[in-house]
Amino acid sequence: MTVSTDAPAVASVSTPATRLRSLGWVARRVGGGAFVLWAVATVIFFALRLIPGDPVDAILGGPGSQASAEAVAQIRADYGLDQPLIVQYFLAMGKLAVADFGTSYALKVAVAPYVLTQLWSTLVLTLASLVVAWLGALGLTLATSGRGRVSRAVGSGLELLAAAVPHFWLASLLIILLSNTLHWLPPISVPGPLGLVLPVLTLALPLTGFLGQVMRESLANAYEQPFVLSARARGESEWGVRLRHVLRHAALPGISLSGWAFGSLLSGAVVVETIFARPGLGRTLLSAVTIRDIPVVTAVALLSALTFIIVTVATDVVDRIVDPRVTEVASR
Amino acid sequence: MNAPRILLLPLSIAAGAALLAGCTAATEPAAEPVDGGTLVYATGDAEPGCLDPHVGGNYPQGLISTQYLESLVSKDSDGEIIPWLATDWTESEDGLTWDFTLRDDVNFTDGTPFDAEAVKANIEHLKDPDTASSTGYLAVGKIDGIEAVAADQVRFTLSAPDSALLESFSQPWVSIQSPTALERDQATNCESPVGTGPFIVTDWVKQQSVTLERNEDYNSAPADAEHTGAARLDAIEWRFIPDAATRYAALQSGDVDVIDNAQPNNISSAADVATIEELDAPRPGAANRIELNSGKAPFDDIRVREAFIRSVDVNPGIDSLFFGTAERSYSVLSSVEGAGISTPDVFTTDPEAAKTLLDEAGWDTIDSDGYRTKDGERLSLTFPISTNQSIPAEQSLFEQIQASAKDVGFEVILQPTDLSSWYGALFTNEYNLVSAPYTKVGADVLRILYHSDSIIPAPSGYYANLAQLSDPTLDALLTTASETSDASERQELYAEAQSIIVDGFYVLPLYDQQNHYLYSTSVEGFRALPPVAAPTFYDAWLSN
Amino acid sequence: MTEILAGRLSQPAGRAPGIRGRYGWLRNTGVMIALAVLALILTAALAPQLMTTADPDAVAPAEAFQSPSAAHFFGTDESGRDVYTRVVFGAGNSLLIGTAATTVGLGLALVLGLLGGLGSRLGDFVSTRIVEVMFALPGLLLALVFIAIAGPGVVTSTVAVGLSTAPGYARIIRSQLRSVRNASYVEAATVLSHSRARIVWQHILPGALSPIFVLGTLGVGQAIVWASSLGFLGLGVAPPAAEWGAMLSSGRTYIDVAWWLTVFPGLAIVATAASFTVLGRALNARTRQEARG
Amino acid sequence: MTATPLLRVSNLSVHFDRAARPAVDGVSFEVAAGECLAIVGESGSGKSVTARSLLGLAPAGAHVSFSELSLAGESLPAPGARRWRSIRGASIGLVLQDALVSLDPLRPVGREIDDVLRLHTTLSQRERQARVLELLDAVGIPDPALRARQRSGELSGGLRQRALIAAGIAAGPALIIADEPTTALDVTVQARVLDLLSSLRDRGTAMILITHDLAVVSRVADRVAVMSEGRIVETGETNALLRAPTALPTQQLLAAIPVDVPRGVPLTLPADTKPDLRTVVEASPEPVAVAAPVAGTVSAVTTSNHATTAASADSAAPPALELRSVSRRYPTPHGAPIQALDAVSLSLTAGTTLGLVGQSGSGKTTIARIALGLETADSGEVLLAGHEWGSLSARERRPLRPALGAIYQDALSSFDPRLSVERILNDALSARASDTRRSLTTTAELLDAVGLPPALKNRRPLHLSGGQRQRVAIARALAPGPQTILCDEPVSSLDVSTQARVLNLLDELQRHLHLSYLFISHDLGVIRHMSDRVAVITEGRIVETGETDEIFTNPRHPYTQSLLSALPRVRG
Repeated sequence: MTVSTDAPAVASVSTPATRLRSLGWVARRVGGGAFVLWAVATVIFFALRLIPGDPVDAILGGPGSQASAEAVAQIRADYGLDQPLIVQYFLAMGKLAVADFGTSYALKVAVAPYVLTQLWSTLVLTLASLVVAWLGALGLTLATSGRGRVSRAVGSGLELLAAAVPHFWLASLLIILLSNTLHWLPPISVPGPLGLVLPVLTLALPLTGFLGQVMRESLANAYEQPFVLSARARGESEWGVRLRHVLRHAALPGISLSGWAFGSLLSGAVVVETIFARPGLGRTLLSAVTIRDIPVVTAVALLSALTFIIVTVATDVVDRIVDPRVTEVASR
Repeated sequence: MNAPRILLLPLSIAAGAALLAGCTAATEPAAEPVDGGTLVYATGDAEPGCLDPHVGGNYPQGLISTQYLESLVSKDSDGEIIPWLATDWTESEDGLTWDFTLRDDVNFTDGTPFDAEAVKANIEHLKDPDTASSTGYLAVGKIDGIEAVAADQVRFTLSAPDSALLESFSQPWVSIQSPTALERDQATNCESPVGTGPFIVTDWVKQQSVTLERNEDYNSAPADAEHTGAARLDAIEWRFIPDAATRYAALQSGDVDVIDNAQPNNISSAADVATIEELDAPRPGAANRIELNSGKAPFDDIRVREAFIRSVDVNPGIDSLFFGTAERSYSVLSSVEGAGISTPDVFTTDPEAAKTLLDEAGWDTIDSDGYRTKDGERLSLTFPISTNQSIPAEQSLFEQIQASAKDVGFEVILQPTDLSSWYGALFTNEYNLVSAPYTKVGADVLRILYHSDSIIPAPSGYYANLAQLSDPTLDALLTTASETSDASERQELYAEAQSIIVDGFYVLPLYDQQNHYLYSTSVEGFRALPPVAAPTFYDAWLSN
Repeated sequence: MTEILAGRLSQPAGRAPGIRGRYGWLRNTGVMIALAVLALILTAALAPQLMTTADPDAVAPAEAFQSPSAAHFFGTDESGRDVYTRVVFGAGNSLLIGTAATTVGLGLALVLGLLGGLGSRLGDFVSTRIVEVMFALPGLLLALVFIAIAGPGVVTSTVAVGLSTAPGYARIIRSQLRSVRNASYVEAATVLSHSRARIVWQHILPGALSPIFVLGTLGVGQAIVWASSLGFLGLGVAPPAAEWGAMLSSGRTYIDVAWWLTVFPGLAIVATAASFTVLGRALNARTRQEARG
Repeated sequence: MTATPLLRVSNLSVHFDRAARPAVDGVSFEVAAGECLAIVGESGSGKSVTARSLLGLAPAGAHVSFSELSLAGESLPAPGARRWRSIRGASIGLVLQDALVSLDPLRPVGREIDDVLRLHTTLSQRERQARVLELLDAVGIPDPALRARQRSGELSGGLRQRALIAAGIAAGPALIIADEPTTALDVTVQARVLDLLSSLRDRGTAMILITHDLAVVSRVADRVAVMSEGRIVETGETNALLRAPTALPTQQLLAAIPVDVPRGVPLTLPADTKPDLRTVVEASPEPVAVAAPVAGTVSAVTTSNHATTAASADSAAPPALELRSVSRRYPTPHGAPIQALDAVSLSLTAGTTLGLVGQSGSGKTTIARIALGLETADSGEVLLAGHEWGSLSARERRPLRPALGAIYQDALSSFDPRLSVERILNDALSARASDTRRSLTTTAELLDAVGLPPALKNRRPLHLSGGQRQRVAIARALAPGPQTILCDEPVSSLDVSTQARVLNLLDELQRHLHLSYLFISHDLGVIRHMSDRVAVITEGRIVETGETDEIFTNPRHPYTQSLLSALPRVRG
C-alpha cells in the first residue's frame, strides 16, 4: 500500500542515537568483512588443493623440477604438506588469522611484503583507471548530453563500442597508434606518470563506456526532474544546471557501481599488467596460479577481497555524502 | 694454457664475428668503444623465482646469472671448451679424478677471494637437498668428492667417468658463487647472489626489473672476450616483459635496447628496420622436436609411429610461420652440437605410405568423421601444449600438423595448458605427443632424454624420456659415450645412438631451440655466450 | 559487466514516456542495426555453409598471411586458413560460449537469487553471504583457479565465465524479487485472499524474473568479450576450433605483419557485444515501459 | 486594479510536435502589480504550459507564438535567448508544486536560495548568506540557520514549500508564478502557505497562481481565468466569477467540489444537463464566509437524503469492522520506537461509511494495513463482521478475506503491470467465496457496474486514464463479493471532476450493494461528502468520533477545530 503523503520528514542531526547507529554500521561492516575474508580464505584453500600438480614442484624451482627424494621429503616436512588436509587447513587459517601469509613457494620470500608491493602498483593502476573512467564518462556524457541528436548519438555510440572492446585488443591498438605510430608514449610501463598512461587508458576506456551508458541514462532522468525547471526558472545557465544540479544526480548510479567496477578493474589488471609489463597483483596472480604458488595465490585473493571490501565501503560512504537520502531511506 | 689462449684471442673473435655475420650481416667498421650508459634488456622468459641458478635451475636463471656469475670453464664459438675461472685441468687415466687449476687473482664482489674452498662450497651447495637444485644437481651428479688441494687447486673424484664434466661446468647452473654469500639464508641469496661477474645485482623490483651495476674490479673475462678489465656499461636494467608484441614495440620505441625471444614475424619485420639488428644464437642440447610416446598405444607400434611421421609435412609451415628465421632440423640434437647427425631421408612425407602402414597395423577402418579406428577405438592422439613454452608460431605449426595428420586418419587433440597442468599431463602419462625443450651443453643430453633410466620419475614426478624409449642397446651406447673421453670415439657412439632413435620413429625434429635476439644498432659488442647461448654484455657498449 | 547495464532494472522507471520522443530516432536506428548484425551472426552460427563454402580448418601453409582480396575477403591467417570462413564458423562457437556462460551464470544466480529473494531470513542470509564472497573474489581469479582445477577447454571457459558473472546476476534477481515482493500489487493480491504460493507463482516470479531475458541479452555480449580475455591468457578453447576470442588473441601475435588477423575477429566481437547491449537495453526500456508509465 | 498592467500576454499559443491541437490556443491576459491572477483548469487544460512559456521554459518540442509578451512594458525575449537568464529569477520568480522534487534533493536549501542571489545580485558571499537567512525567516521558517543547511528531504512539506517560495522571491521579482504551490500539502499547512502568498501580493508583487483548486483560488486570487482545452473560457473578478459562472467548464469545476455538498447528492452532472446543475447551485444557500451556518443548512439535507442508506443498516448486526484499542509501534534503528497507533478504537456500522480523516503521518495508513490484515497490531483487537480477525494467522485469514475489499490511492501500482484488465478482474473473481451473492460474477458485469465499456478489458492499466484505473480498482475490489471495502485515499490523485465521478460511483455502489466503507482521506471535503460518521486521527490517536454533521458543525476537539478552520472553501 502506498500512501506517499505519509512519508515523515527525517531530520538527520547528529544525536547520540545517530552516532550509535554509525557505530553499529561500522561494526556490521567489519564483521561482514571478516566473514567474507574467512570464506575467501577457505574457498581458496580447498580450491587450490583440488588443482592437479604438487606444490612441492613449485617450492623446488617450479614445475618439472628434478629434485632429489631427500629434497622433496625435506620440503614436505618443512611446509607441513605431509599433514592431513584438515590439519593443514586449521594451521593455515591460524596463520592467516594473525596475518602470517607465509613464504612464497617460488620466490622464497615472505609473501606479505611482496604482495603488498604488488598491491600498491595495482592500486595505482586501478584507482587511476577508475578516476579516468569516471572523468571520461562524466565528460563524455556532459559534453554530448545537450540537445543535439548527432552529438548524443556519437556519444552513446562511442560508449557502446568502448564497452565492447576486449582489453587485450584495445591495448594492442593503443600501442600501435600512440606508441609505434605517433611515438607519444612508451609501450611499456616506465617509471613516472608517462608510463602509466597507456595501461590506464586500456583499463579505463571500456569502463568509461559502461559508466557513460549508466550516467547518460541517469543524466537524462535528472534533466526531467522538476528541480531542473526550478533552477532554470532562477536564471541558471545551461552549464550551471549541468554542473550544479544534474551532474550529481547523474553521478549517483556511477558511484554505487564503483565498487563493482573496481572488482572488474582488478580482473582487467591481469591482462593489462601482462601486456604493459607492469608489476602488480594481476600478474602475480597469473604466474602464481600457473606454478601453484599457494601462499601467494591465497594472499592475492585475500588482499583483493579486502581491497574490494574497502572500496565497497568507501563507495557507500561517498554515496552517503553525495546523497544524504541513502541514510534516510536506510533508517526508515 | 692461459697465455696461448690470450694470443689466440683475436682469431677467435674473428671466427665468432664471421659466424655472427652469417645471421646479422651487421659488421660495420668498429667505432671506438665508449664507456658508460645503462642498457635496457627485455626478456620474455619467465621472471626467475630466485636469481641464484643453483636453486632449481632453469633457462631464465641462466640468462640473467650470466651477467653476474661465472663458471669454471666456457666454450668458444667453435664449441671448444676454453678456460674461465679455471685456467687448466687434467683428467686421470681412469677418468675418475679431475684436477682443476684456478685463477688466483679473482675476488667475489663481496671481497671474498675465489679459491678452491669456494669451488668446494659451491659443489656442496648444489648437492645440498635444502638448496633444491635440479639442473645443477644433475650436472654434478657423478662428483663424489671435492678436495681443495691448494688455494688454486681443486680435485674432483667421480663415481664414474664423465665425459660431459667440462660441458657441465660451462653451464650457468653450475656457476661459482661467493661462499660467504652462500652462508646467508636462501631468500637473501636468491635476492642478491654474489659472484665474480662483470655486473653486480643491486636491486630487484619483482615483476618489473633487476638492476645490474658494473663490477669496477672485474678481471676475470672469459678467454674469448673482446677486452679485459671492467665492463663498458655502467649498468643493465633487466626488464621482464612477458608479452612478445609489447617487447618488440618497446624495442621499436627505443624504450629497451635488446630483446630476447623475438617472434619470427617481428624478426622478419625488423629486417626492414634500419635501427634494429638481429642475433640468432640457437640453444645447445636437443633440437625442438615432437616426442612420440612409445610407452602406450597406439605409438607402442612402430608402424603407427612411422605412419604419423610420414603423414605430416612440417616444412611449408615452418617456412611460413617462422618467416625464414628457423631452419628445419632433421636431427635430435641442436645444430650447435657437433655430434648431431642430420637424417632428412628418415623424415620424408608420404601420406600414401602412412595409410598403408596404418592398414597394416590394424587401423584399417574409417569412422564418419574421417578418423581411423581399430576395434571400435579411434586413432586418437593427445598432444598437451605448454603455452608458457611453445611460442604462438609453434602452436600454429602444431595446428597444421593436426590438420595434415587428419588427412591420413589421425585425430590429434591439441590441449594448450599452463605449465603446471602440462607437467601434470606428462607425469600421469596422459599424452601421445609432446614437445618439450631441453637445454644442456653437449651431446650427453641424449642420455638424459633417451636412456631408459630417464623413464623412472624423479620424486617430483618428473622424467625426461618423454618418448619413453626403452632400448638396452641404446642405453649401453649412451652410458659408454658418457664415460668415453676420446672425442672421435664418443662421436661415433652418439651417431649410432641417434640412428636408433630416429630409425625407431620416436621423434619428429622440427628446428633448433629458437633463441633470437633483436637489438638496437646503438648497442655494440653484444654477443651470446656460447655454452647456453645466454647474452653477455661484458663487451657491450652504447654508441650514442 | 551486465550489472552496470541492468543496475537500473529494479528501479521504478520515471521517465519512460519522454524517452520515446527524445531518443526514438537513435533508438530505432540503433536497434535496427543491432538486429541486422545479430541476424547475420545467428545465420553464421546456425548455418555457416550458407555464408561460405570453404573449410575453416583447411590449412595451406603456402598461402599464409595473404592480405584481404577477392579470393579471401578477410585475408588468410598464419596457416593459410581463410579468415572470413573462420570468422563465419567462429560465430557458432563464440555465441555458444556467450550464451552457455550466461545461462550458467543466470542459472546459478537464479538459485542464489530465489533463495535470497523468497527464502527465509536464514536463506537470505546464506545467499547474501555467498554472493558477497563471490563478489569479493576477482572474477578472473575465480576463472583462473577454476580452469586450473578443471583444465582448459570450451566447457571450462564457459563455466568459468559463467561463475564470475553469477554474483552480479544474483544480486539483481534478489533485489528484483524483493521489490516485487513488496510491490503494492502483491499486497493487493494478498487482500484478494490468494494463497502465498499462488501469489509467488502468478505475480512475484513472473514480475521479478521477466528482466532475466534482458539480463541474458546484455550478458551474452559481455561473456564473449570475457571469454576472449581468457583466450589471451592462453586458457581459451582448444585449437583448431574457430572462435573469435582465440582468433583475436592468436592474431595479435602477428599484428605487425597482418592487421586483418585481429581486425576482423575483433570487429565481430565488438559488433556482437554492442548489438547485444543495444538490444538488451531496448528490451529493458520496453519492459520498464510495460511495467510502469 | 491598477491602470498599467505589469505583465501583458496577448494571443499566446503553444504547439507541440505531432500534437493534433495546440496545448495553448491564443491565450491573452494581463496582471498588474499587487494583483493575483489565478489560472484554473483541470490537468491537461494548458495552464502549466502557459506558465512555463511566460519564463521561456516551454517543454522540449514546443513551439511558442504570441503577438505580445511584455513585462513592465518591455518585450520578453524569444524562447532560447540568453537574455532570459537575467529575467528568470530576477524579474519573474517561479514556485513549483511539491518542493520535495522541485528543490534539488542533493543540495542544502540554503544553497538553492543562494543561487538566485549569486546569479542576480552583486552581494558578497557573506552578505548572501545573511540574506538567505533573512529570506528563510521572512517566509516563516523557524531556525533558519539550521534549515539552510538541510536538504529538502530533511524538511517537512510545509517548510519545503516555504523554502521554495523563498527561492522564488529571493531576488525580489516583480512577478511570481506559483504553479500548484499547495497541492501536496496538508490542509493546515496549505492555509499557512496561502497566507504567505497573500502577504507577498499585498506587498505589491504581482502573482499568477496556477491551480485546479477553486477553494484555493477563492482564498487568494483577485481575478480568475478558467482554462479548458488550451483556451481561456472565462475571466473575471474572483467573487463574481465563482458566484455566477457562465462557462460550462467553470460550472463543472465548481460542481465537482465535494465540500459542503450533502451526503448522497451526486457531485457532477452530465455536461448537457444544465437544469440539474442549477439545482445544485440553488441547493447551496447564499454563500457566506463563515463555515458553520452552511454546514448547518446542509446537515438537514444530508439527514433526509441519507435516510435510506441508514435505514438499510441493520442496527442489530455486528459492526462490519471494528478496532478495539489497537496499538502499534514501529522500531527505528537504535532510536526510540515510533508510536504509530495508540489505543485506536473504531467501529464501522454495517452498510454505512466511516470517514477517517487525518493529516500526513497521523497513522491512517497503519490503520488501513492493520484492518486489511497486512500487519498485526501490537495490542488490541480487530473484528471483521463480528469475527475475530486481527489475531488470525495468514492462513486462517484467507477464507475470510473475500468479505473485505480494498481500493488504494495509487491504483496503477496496485495492479500487476503485466496483466490486462480482464485478467486482473478474473484473478480477483477467482478469489470469490462460493456462498456470496450471485451478481457481478463476470468481468463484463463488473465493468458495467463501474461504468466502464467492455472494450476496455483487453487494455493494460498503464494505458488507462486515472479515473478509469480507479474504476477498475473498484471493480476488482467488488469481484470477491465483499461486504466491506476499505478505501484508502481513493481519489486523492485525481482531478476534481474525475474525483467527483468516482465518489459518485462509490456512493451509488454502496446503495445498490449495501456496502460498508471505511473511507480514509486527508481531504475534509471528501470525508464530509462521503461519510455517515467521522473519526479524526492525529499522532496515532483518534481525537474525536461522531456523526459527520456533528463533527463538522460542532467540533469539540481543538485539533478538529483547527482542521476545519483551515479548510479552504469556495467563497463565491
